[in-house]
Amino acid sequence: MSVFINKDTKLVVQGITGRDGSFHTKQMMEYGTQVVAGVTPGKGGQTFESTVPIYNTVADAVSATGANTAVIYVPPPFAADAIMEAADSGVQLVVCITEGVPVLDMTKVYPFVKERGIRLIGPNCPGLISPGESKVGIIPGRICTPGPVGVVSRSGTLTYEIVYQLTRAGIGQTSCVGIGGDPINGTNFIDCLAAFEADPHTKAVAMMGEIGGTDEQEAADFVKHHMTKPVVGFIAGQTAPPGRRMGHAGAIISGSAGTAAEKIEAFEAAGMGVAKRPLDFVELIKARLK
Amino acid sequence: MSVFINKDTKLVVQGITGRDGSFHTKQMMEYGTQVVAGVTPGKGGQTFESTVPIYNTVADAVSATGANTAVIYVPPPFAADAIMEAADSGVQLVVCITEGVPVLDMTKVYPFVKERGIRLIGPNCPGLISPGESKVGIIPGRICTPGPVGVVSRSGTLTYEIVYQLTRAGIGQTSCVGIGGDPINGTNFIDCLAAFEADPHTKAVAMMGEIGGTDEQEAADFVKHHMTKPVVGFIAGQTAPPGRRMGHAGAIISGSAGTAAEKIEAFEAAGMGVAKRPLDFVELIKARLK
Amino acid sequence: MNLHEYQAKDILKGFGVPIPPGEVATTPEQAKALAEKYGTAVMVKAQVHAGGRGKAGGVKFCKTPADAFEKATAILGMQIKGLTVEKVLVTVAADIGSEAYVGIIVDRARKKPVFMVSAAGGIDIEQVAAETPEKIKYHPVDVRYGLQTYEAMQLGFFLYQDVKLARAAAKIMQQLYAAFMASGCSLAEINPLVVTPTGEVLAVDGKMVIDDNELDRKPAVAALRDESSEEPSEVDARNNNLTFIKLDGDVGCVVNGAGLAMATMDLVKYYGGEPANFLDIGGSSNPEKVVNALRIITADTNVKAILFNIFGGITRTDDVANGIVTATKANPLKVPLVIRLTGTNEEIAMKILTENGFSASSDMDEAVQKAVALAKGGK
Amino acid sequence: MNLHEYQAKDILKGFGVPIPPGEVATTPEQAKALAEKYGTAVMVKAQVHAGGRGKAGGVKFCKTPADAFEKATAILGMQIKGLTVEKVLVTVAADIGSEAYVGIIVDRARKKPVFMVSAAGGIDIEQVAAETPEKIKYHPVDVRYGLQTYEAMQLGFFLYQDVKLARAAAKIMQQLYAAFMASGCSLAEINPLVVTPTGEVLAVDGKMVIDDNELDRKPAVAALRDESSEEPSEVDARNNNLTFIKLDGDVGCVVNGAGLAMATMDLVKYYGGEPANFLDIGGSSNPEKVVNALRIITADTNVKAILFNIFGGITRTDDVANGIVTATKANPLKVPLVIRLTGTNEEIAMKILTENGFSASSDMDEAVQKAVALAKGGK
Repeated sequence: MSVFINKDTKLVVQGITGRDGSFHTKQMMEYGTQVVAGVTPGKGGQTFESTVPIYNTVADAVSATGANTAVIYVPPPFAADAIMEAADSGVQLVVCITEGVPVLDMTKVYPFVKERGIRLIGPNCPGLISPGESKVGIIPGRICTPGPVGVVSRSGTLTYEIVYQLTRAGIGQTSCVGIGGDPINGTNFIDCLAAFEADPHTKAVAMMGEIGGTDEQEAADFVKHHMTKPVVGFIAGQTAPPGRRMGHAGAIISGSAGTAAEKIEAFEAAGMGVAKRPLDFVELIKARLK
Repeated sequence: MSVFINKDTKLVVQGITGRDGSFHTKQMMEYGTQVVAGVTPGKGGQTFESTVPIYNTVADAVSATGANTAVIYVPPPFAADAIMEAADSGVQLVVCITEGVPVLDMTKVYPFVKERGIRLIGPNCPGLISPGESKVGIIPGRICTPGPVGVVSRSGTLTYEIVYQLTRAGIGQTSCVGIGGDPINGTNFIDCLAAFEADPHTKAVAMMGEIGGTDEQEAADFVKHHMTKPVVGFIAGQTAPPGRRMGHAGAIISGSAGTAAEKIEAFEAAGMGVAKRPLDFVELIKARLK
Repeated sequence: MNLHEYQAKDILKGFGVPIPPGEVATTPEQAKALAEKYGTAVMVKAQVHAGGRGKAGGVKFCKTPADAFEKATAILGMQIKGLTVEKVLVTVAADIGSEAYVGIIVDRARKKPVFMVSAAGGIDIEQVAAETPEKIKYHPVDVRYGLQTYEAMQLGFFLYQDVKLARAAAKIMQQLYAAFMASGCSLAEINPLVVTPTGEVLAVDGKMVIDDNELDRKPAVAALRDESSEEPSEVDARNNNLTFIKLDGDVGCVVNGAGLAMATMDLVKYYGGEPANFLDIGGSSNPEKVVNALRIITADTNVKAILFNIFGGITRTDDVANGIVTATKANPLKVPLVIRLTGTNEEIAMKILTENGFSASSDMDEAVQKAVALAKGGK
Repeated sequence: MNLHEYQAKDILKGFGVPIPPGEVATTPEQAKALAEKYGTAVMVKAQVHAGGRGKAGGVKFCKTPADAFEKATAILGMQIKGLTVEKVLVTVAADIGSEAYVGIIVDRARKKPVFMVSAAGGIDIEQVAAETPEKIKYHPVDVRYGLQTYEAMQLGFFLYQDVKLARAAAKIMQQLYAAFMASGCSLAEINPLVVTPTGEVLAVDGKMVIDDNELDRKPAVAALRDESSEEPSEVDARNNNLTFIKLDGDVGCVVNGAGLAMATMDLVKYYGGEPANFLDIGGSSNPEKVVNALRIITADTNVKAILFNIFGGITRTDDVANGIVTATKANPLKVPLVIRLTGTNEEIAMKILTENGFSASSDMDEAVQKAVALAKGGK
């Protein structure tokens, strides 16, 4: 029914008592996610919302509660350490929401996580949701509905936009995964495409890319050679002036390898559907689900 | 007929133009080792003894000659870098003769080598020899002779002593491996015991340990549970005063886990033969070869 | 954040990289005095955040102090790619035997810093990459171990046959790597790395780009920012934690999230309009950000309509609504405002807006079309 | 190489570890002056390379400067485990609320530096390890990444419930780790790590052992060696690149390789003798080493016979033979010499020895038996 998270996801929230962490923990709990523990150093022994036990360290939280997934809402200077702490604690999936993590931190975090065979999603991502089962991160639950479409995106709010439009059109999702827009992140398009290909309930995939880098081209190549399920793609930044950084570290066109035109061409060459605007996903996906 | 090195070993010598490197390269060539390349930065393009081409880097040497093994005779401050260079060059076996490598260098080198799936022997070791086939390092060739005994030792000259006595008694060797006496080395007793167990030509193993650490105890445990072939052991330092470091970083009794008595007890518990002095190996091995 | 050549060279010098003596001048008199002090031929080099300074006439060789005065007079105040030259670097002119390129970037695909080195230096490395890619060696660095000596030597030998030069270059690469890591760079380069006729290896030009995410924890590097050389509205935006890029159109856009912001610009164009800017108010929002965003956008007199497109996730739409109310109360808008807003706390936000006389849509296409029409004076 | 407490503390202070003020005194007058300067109760602590200083009376609490004078008088010149106290550390006495132990060693089995921490500090950690092992937490550090903050915090929380104390301890552990790595330690410890009644976390004692192999590349650390506190013959040996340990027997041993040297000692004992020393002339040999080895051994008047046991590998036996000839020509031996020598260049070596009137064997057991007999006055 889903990829990466499901009803059995038992979540520990790092930074549970912070402004963002506490807000979104409540949202996740309301959505039905099993939030089994929180971590805030020095608040070990307290509880969050009178129900979720708080621990000083992730290791303590995992050994006490059997959490298998961690989500991180800590400020950027502490995010790399938080990811490594989670990866070392025994959880299998780490989702880092924090935006503004220095990229050199990620050059160190990436091999650390890989060595442990852990999946990292993010940083600088909205997390993921398997509608009706579990939500880890900040994707608004009410815009999603269960169904046959896998969604994967480098962007946060753009994902919501498209999921929202799919849902309004009655097209539900198996899982929606925001992989984040940073230059170095833990999970890429291909990882998600492979997971959706393997998930028996996913019948089609919606994929939102951006200008910058070559991840979309590689993903298109993967679609061409390894996917049996239809994929529809979109590239944000078609009108962006070259050489300017558009907020996301990802959204910069470096050299000639990252323009929207090239990426769209790669999508077309892979036989993917191409959405010119977010709304186009609705008809393109609908056509492919028939 | 041997472990780790054989007739197909193609050797690159790092530090081939140094005092020790050039001396022992000649010895290895005389023994019949295929020395296919040497490395000395700045001497690339020259030849050693008019026959062995010299390169500036190990990578150059390996890509030009197909060397599969590297041996290192460079001064201690450069040894860690030399090991990593070799491990990164495509060879499968790296033998580091250099003595005096800082142990903290080895805490970094060890995972570097392991990540690449390369075998490192040493540092601070005499190397190894498969009599009649190949010699890599500094073990004097004339003291060895082909035969059925695998030899593994933490010590250098003590190995020669015992091999010499075996040879004089007409007992030949499949391979003799000096693993080195440093606290952190690339290959341990168990690695060698497993290799000898797997080598069809090895019929018995002679193993020389030292006071300090627990490697011999672990080796004894391995012998007990995983070896079908007889093993005879010896521990040097039975009369060493506790708490003093005897040259080798290895030869220090720390806590209660490294005394000769404990190690000998472990050998006995594993059903191994125990040599009280080097000469005893002759009769103990002889008895086990019948 | 881009550093000026002189700033990058100061950092590299601190890590031991050999660099010809040089200092900054802001007047021709200072340039002349420096040339006199060095007592040798100097280069006068415009310090602006733009490539192609040489071709634009911003880099000049000066034989005498009088010459330095004259060239500095010409360069100071000059416009290069729209930027005014306010400072020049006066540096001892090195005798140049050969020119190589040495650079490090963070590579997305390899997830590592990657060295690029080429014996064909002095010119655009992009050109070398396009025309003679075999002349560039790429070498990724495993940050867990750092740049080992053997790796630096491999790069050194790629540039120079002579072992002394290779060793000197290898040492500079280790120093460059150390500077790159310590300063939080996303790019650092030496171009050209020069061998003088006497066999010295020198960094004659240096460039560094700092990852903006590093600046909070590296105050000494952050202090190098030269706001005088940037677009004032972009400086203002950054100082208020907004990502803003000025463009040439007339539809002002306030969006949360870079992807959605780009998609919004794309949609403005799709419906026949022209975006006036890229503006991302980011994730964690507070009303203050919205106030600043409106101030910055309305300062652009080209803007004929303003479009908010907010999809709340970590951004709370009620924060945005409060910001709109506060900002427009303090400074009533002179152009029409179109609000599209949905997601986290949408109900509260809609209530705030309605109570304060605003209308809002939850449909992106509808809002964009409306904004485009309003900018064209329609409706 | 062992460092004195005051040296270890100086290094730790350089890495930011909070340590009570203290200075070294070599006279009671200096100790008194320091106590006056600090204007508070002080500790006077013997600086010798020996454990159990406290039990031996080498560490004293002094309420007044006069008290410090008196205690320093008693401690200076005192013998602790055979070592004379030449220096005392006079340090401000900390108020002690609780005592913890924090140490790092290089662990052979894990091939990593390993932290050992325990809330049961102030006493021998070996005792804690033996009696209440659950009170020690072991934490290996992956040097590729270094000690991460989360790891240091885990250790901090193992020591202290209070987050402020845990954070302070975590910071100290990161500083200790940095000092450990930068100084090339094989051991570094703080025992006790103290919490004062006002909640300060302080290192009240510090110990460091440096890996001898690091000294060549760490001259500043090597300069801390205090030869006055070591056995002179061992200092002499080390300065000549020999590994020498003085023992109580009468058979002087010169061997190449630590394993063979130990096996030789064992064999001396096996045949009823007593070795006078451990002496390893090491791998790469030169004749000079042999000359120095003989000088050092013959200085021990207990020695009744000298045994060379050389198995040439990287050591060339001709070098050893030349050394024997040179040394005995310059200083004829007063005790009998037994030479066992085989391996690399054996033929040349035998020729050199024979030409100079020495006989040599190639059999170890034979040589050892002969040396033992000679030492007993036999043959």
